[in-house]
Amino acid sequence: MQQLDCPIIGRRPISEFVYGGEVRRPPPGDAPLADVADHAFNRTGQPTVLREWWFHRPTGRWFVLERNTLSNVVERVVPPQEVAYAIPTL
Amino acid sequence: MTLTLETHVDLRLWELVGSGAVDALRAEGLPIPEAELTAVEHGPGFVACTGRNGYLIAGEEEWQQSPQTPPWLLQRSDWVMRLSGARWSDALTELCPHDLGRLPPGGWFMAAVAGVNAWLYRPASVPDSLLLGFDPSYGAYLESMLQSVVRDPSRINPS
Amino acid sequence: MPWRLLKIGLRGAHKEPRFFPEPADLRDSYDVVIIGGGGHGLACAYYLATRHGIRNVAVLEQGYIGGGNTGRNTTIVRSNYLTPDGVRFYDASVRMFQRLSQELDINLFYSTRGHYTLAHSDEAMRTMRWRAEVNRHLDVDSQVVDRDAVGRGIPGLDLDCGGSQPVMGALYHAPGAVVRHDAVAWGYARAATNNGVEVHQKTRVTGMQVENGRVCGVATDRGNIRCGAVVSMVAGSTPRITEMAGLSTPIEIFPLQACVTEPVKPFLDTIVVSGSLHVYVSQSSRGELVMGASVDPAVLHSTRSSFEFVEGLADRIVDLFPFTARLRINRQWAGMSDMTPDFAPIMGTTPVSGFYLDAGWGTWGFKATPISGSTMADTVANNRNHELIEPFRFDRFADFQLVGEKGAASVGH
Amino acid sequence: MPFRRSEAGPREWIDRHRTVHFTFEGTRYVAFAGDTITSALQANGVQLLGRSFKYHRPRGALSMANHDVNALFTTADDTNVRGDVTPVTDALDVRPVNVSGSLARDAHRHLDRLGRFLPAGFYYKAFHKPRWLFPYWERLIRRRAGLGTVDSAWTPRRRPKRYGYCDVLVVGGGPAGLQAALGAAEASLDVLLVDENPHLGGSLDYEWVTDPAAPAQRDELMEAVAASPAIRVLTSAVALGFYTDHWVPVSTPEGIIKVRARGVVLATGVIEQPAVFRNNDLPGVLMASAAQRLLHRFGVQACERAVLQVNNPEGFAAAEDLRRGGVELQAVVASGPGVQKADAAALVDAGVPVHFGWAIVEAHGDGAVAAATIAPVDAGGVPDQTHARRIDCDGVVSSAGWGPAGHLLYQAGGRFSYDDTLEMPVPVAWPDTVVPAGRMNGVFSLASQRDDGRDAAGRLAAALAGGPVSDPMSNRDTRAHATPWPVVPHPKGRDFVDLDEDLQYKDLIQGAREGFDNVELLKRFTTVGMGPSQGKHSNLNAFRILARYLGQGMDETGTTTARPMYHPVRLEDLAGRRMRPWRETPVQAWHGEHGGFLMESGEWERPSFYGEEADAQQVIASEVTAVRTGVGIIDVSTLGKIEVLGPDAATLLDGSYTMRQGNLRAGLTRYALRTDDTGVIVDDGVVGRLAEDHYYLTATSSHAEGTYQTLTRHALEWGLDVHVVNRTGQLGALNLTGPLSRRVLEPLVDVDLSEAALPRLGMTDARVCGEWARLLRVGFVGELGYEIHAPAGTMARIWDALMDAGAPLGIRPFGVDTQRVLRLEKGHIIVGQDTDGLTNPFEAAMPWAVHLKKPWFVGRPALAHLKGAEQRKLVRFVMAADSSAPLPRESHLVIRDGTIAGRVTSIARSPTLGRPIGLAMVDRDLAEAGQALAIRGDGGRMLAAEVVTETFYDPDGLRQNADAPEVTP
Repeated sequence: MQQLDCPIIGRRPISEFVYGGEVRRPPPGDAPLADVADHAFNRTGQPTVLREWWFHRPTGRWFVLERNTLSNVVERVVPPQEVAYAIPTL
Repeated sequence: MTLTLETHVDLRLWELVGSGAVDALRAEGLPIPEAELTAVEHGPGFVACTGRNGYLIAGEEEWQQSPQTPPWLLQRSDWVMRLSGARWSDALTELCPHDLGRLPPGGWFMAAVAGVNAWLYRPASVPDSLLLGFDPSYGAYLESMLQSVVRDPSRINPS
Repeated sequence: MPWRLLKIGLRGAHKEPRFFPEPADLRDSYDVVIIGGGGHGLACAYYLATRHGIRNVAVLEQGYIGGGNTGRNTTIVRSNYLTPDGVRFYDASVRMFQRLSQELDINLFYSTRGHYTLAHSDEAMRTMRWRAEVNRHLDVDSQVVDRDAVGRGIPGLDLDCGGSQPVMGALYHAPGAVVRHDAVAWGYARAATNNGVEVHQKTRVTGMQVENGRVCGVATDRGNIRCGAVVSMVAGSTPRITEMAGLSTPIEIFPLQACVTEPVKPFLDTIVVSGSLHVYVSQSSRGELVMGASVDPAVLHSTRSSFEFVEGLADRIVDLFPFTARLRINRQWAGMSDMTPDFAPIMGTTPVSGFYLDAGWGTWGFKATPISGSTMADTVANNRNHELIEPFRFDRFADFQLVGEKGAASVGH
Repeated sequence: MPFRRSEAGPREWIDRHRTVHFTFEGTRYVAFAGDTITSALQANGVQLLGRSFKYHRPRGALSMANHDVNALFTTADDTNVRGDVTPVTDALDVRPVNVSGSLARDAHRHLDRLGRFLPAGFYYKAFHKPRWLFPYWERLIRRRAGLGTVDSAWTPRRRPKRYGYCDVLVVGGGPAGLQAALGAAEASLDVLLVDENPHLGGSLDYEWVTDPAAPAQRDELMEAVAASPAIRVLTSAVALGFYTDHWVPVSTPEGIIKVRARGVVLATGVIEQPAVFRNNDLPGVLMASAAQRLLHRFGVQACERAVLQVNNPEGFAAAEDLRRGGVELQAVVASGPGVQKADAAALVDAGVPVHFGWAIVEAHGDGAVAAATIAPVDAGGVPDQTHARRIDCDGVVSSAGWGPAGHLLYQAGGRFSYDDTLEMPVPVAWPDTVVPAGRMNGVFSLASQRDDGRDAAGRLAAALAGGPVSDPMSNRDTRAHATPWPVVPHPKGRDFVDLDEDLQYKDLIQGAREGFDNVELLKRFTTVGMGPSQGKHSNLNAFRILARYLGQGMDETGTTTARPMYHPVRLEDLAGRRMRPWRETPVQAWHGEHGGFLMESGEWERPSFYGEEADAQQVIASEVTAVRTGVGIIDVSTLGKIEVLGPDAATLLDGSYTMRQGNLRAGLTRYALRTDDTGVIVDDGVVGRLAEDHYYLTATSSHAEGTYQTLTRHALEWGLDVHVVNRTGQLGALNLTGPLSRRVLEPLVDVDLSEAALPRLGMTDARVCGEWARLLRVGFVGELGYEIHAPAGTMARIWDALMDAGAPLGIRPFGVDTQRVLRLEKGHIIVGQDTDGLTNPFEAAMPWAVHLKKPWFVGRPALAHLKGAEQRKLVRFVMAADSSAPLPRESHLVIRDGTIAGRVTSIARSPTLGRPIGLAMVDRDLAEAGQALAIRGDGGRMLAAEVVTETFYDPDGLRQNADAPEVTP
């Protein structure tokens, strides 16, 4: 079983994680349909180093990992600040 | 070598979250764990740091759920069991993928046990024992799983 | 003893004709290049040649024919889908499959076994009824059967499933069948090459030439090819090809694993699927239990096997069929599934003129082989989507016009 | 005693002081403890052990190492039992597999004569024309399928699996493995040494016995391993495969141990490959290593008079070994680059006729070997028939060469290349932390194997220490240990390459000729290597045959993928202990004790209603009436319950839900609908605000965890200062509802329950029965109602107190089915039942729940475009009250002009309204008030319904006023 090596929690079996998919930034609330559809559906399907969300259930933590989806090697743990963005509020 | 399972350990549990949590602990005279996912012993229980500004306090204290200002104090109802005996970590090799034999005295760990999220605490002052706590709705299930491990005489360990 | 075998035996086996011609050199120009020598690609080539007279066709396969998902699936053929679009499409496929052995003159061992999709909850029963109603509306033989009927239809099944998630009923689909998957690819390959198509194995496409929104050729590790049309039928490798064409798609690749046991004497005549337990099982003509589950939880472009897969599968199979506990897993393997958000394929023309896509098969590609081949051939020959695949058009996501197959799809094979 | 037993040997596995009695085909036999089924039968002179898969040819012992499946058996509770390695036990009753009648008189044995009519891939070429006849042939063929027979009375023995840990896992307990284990232990590493045999020692116990230096070395190694506290040993333990991150499951007699190692030494040894000649599958034809295993482990002589073919030094040593063991060597033939005349010196000195450049061309016998024909052969395996000699014998022993047991290394990412000197594939690349050693690595002499083990451990220790890893030292041998062509094809065939699958030389040639001329296609067409032993004894020779056919090298020809499992493993062992987490609400016991009809709901079990299943409709109706006219109580502890705390709590919820939550006043709740990026409804619930920085929300049972995960992720990606605490299992919850609910609750709480103090949609913390609790005024079922959330430890007490307080007012517990009817009367949807995987809020007729005025929330970009574009819509419908026709069911279709125009998502006969009501998702143009719907019910019967727009029950919600005048029950 594969292990993911994460800050604070250490090396953990992948069975303790929930896969959260590719990290993607949503379009603005009034974006044109093409942008909305692109964000809603399209994905980086080809093998690459992908930024992904992984949720560790026992400690209730999300991690952002850069994983090579061809070799299955995690190449980097990304600090969440790197993927954070501000959402417009009223 | 006997392995015993105490299925209901009587501890009061509280979760303290929000800014000012450390100050609140200090004000209550409670020990403060030095890092996330570590714990310090506290009477029959412990104080564990479960995350940024998040603490799990297990002890004998009776508090009220907090007033509506941070840090918030939330009552917890975790089901707590105690596994005792020199081979407690062997018993868990059936249920937990981690090598808990390496958990040092005083060590704290959060992992899936038999598919249920749990916290594990090895009291520094009580050799050969482990406290396990988890969502109480899984209590009957995990009790039955642990009982069957403890009762199974055929437990093997590479030796 | 069938006459054919007598003939082979009497004259000596070595006189049998070749299935496939000797490998030829790659030419520098074809009318149509089909990327992917699996069932879909070979079928498309066959129908292009036989139905549309387009014979100047090259099928390029990076490995060997049928070596991808065609050779890795669990060989189930059925049409009990949820949406009318899906049901019509797969029903046409089943009908083609039923006569394919004769058409291709190769025994595909097309074996109609009946297909049970077990329901273990009220929610699942509602979905089964929905599928049954849609199926019957389109003259596809499906019905909801109750728990007792499941017990009678599948001897040895533990209706209580070992103590949790008891069986409440099932969707029974009489035409459900299994078929020798490799032979499908070989039969199409032979028939296509007999009609002038070239099949090039160990030929990897490394690039695509697109000029002014029109495809004009592909680059391969054996040289460049000029062509007027490129058809991508590569399942798990789809995103690599669409990237060459400059297209974004919703396709993500997840491994799908399977395994077989050692052969034992036949005891399971039907195909059994449990959506709630995420397993499916049938017994092959060799006597092996062929089993699978849902796709792996994370994107991965790999066919590595995982132990947790066989552990989980065994755990559930033993619940369903307790006496199989002593059977032994012999071999496990994996394929790469090209998943779409609505669990329906993406087929037909694309924004790049002359570039056609047949992808997004998820876990269902094999059973669509004949109909995909024939509708894609028709689409390429006429440069417009065949009516059966119009609902699966490339741009449906841009319009938020998805196909609602997901409801039937927690696991289904 | 059985006549074949030899004298006791120093390393034998059997205990001659303990006998066991077993039965084979009804005959009782005696064996020693430690015997396997195969050795015990051999010892008793039983040579015919099985019938082959396809032709039902007689088969005997071949490898004695589980590398073939000639000897497969069925016992009382198992089948396909491997005779080579399965111990006999007292009273074991063993039968052969795949025979009809007895082994000797198997009714299908005549199939052998049909072989020429059943070439490789024959079934692709026949039986399909005419089409209507295929089912006949299929039944016939299907009956022939399979080996053993399963018994539907067998019950699983689910034994626990375990996790194991070590620094270094050493697979293989032969000289290289033992030395590697010692080397790793000396480097202060924690070592686990596993071997599939019941005893450590590997080839030391049978192959090296003729080497005078070997016994002392063996004892030294074994004692050192036993004495090392750092080495744990598991025997009879098969490493099943190598999985990601050094995860190696090991199958032991006590169950599977999933070992996580930091590093692995693979000293898995070699697999002897059979020589291919006519009738090389006859009982009595066996491999030299098998004869030696039989002799030294079990004290059994494989035969009395043997003809041997040896192509390597090990073969000459084996010949000498057998000779000393009492076997008369009638002739030894030897050919190929692995043969050096010096190796034969001892045999020649002993007067054994040794023929260099000769090979066995045929074995003779009816059911067992009676003679062999030998002849000089050229490099192509073509015999010179003019010099052929037939020699009587009762055994034919071959030592043709070796193939690496490289499965795990391959799975670990190692690569192999064919070594033209050694004439076998050897590893050429591997990860630093997965190291080959010993014969698998092409290292043959005893001393070099030990060196190789030591070097492997050293390099691995360096890798684990993070230091530089030196290049592997080559301990590899520099001479051939095999012949490149151990094949003497025979014009009449029966020259088997794959004994599992009955594949002959000509089958492979024919496959290649027909165009299946790469290894993968050849494998799939001929099925070579696809039998139960997975090519262990057949792949290498098959690749040799293909390479020679194609006129290319072995590496160019390639190999097939070595997939797990190394040996097959039982489903029950893989399954392990049954672990299905299940949950209980704090009130679970009460439901059981009070007639709750419990249904599984995910991990929970919930009462559908309280009563007998047979009375379900009646009971549900009476529970509905109790709620509508009096008071009911339902356990809703399974609801997701989440606390959201911190300055950015409002931002988090505004961004996560479709409705505004930031402007919610403290003390109030609001409906909460969650959509995904595509605008599809994911979940619903209630969001309540306790303070500026404190929210509390609920989610549906099945989305509790998902909601928690989504909110915690949003908190991170939006950079918010907020804590999300999942209290789902920590808190119980109940809903006390009905016009009399206030009267029941009032005496038990410390807060004012008036409409002014705790209004509709209000929320407050309170004490209930003196315990902390949270009260929410909810309206899901359409009556005045209070959800009471309280810590799991106090919930049961509160429930009991409410039941007591409500007893005089006729309080009724009600179940989930009843709740479904109640909410349907209110027209409230259930996400996942009234919606599907593509339904957006506009289609669900809930535009009011989407606040597009918010600049952004998850799903807003899509919903802004989807508004008004919906092509289908959820509608309410009613049916005639007096119809006696059976109701349509959920999922029945709405039909218009012969096409599908929608489906029923919810339906019930409303006890309150006295008529059938329902929800249906229909084409948009059918969604008008008064529209007639035609629903196709059971049996195709068309049923009429009418679309209505108004809520079925209490459209203005008057009944949810806490101060409403009470009705009398």
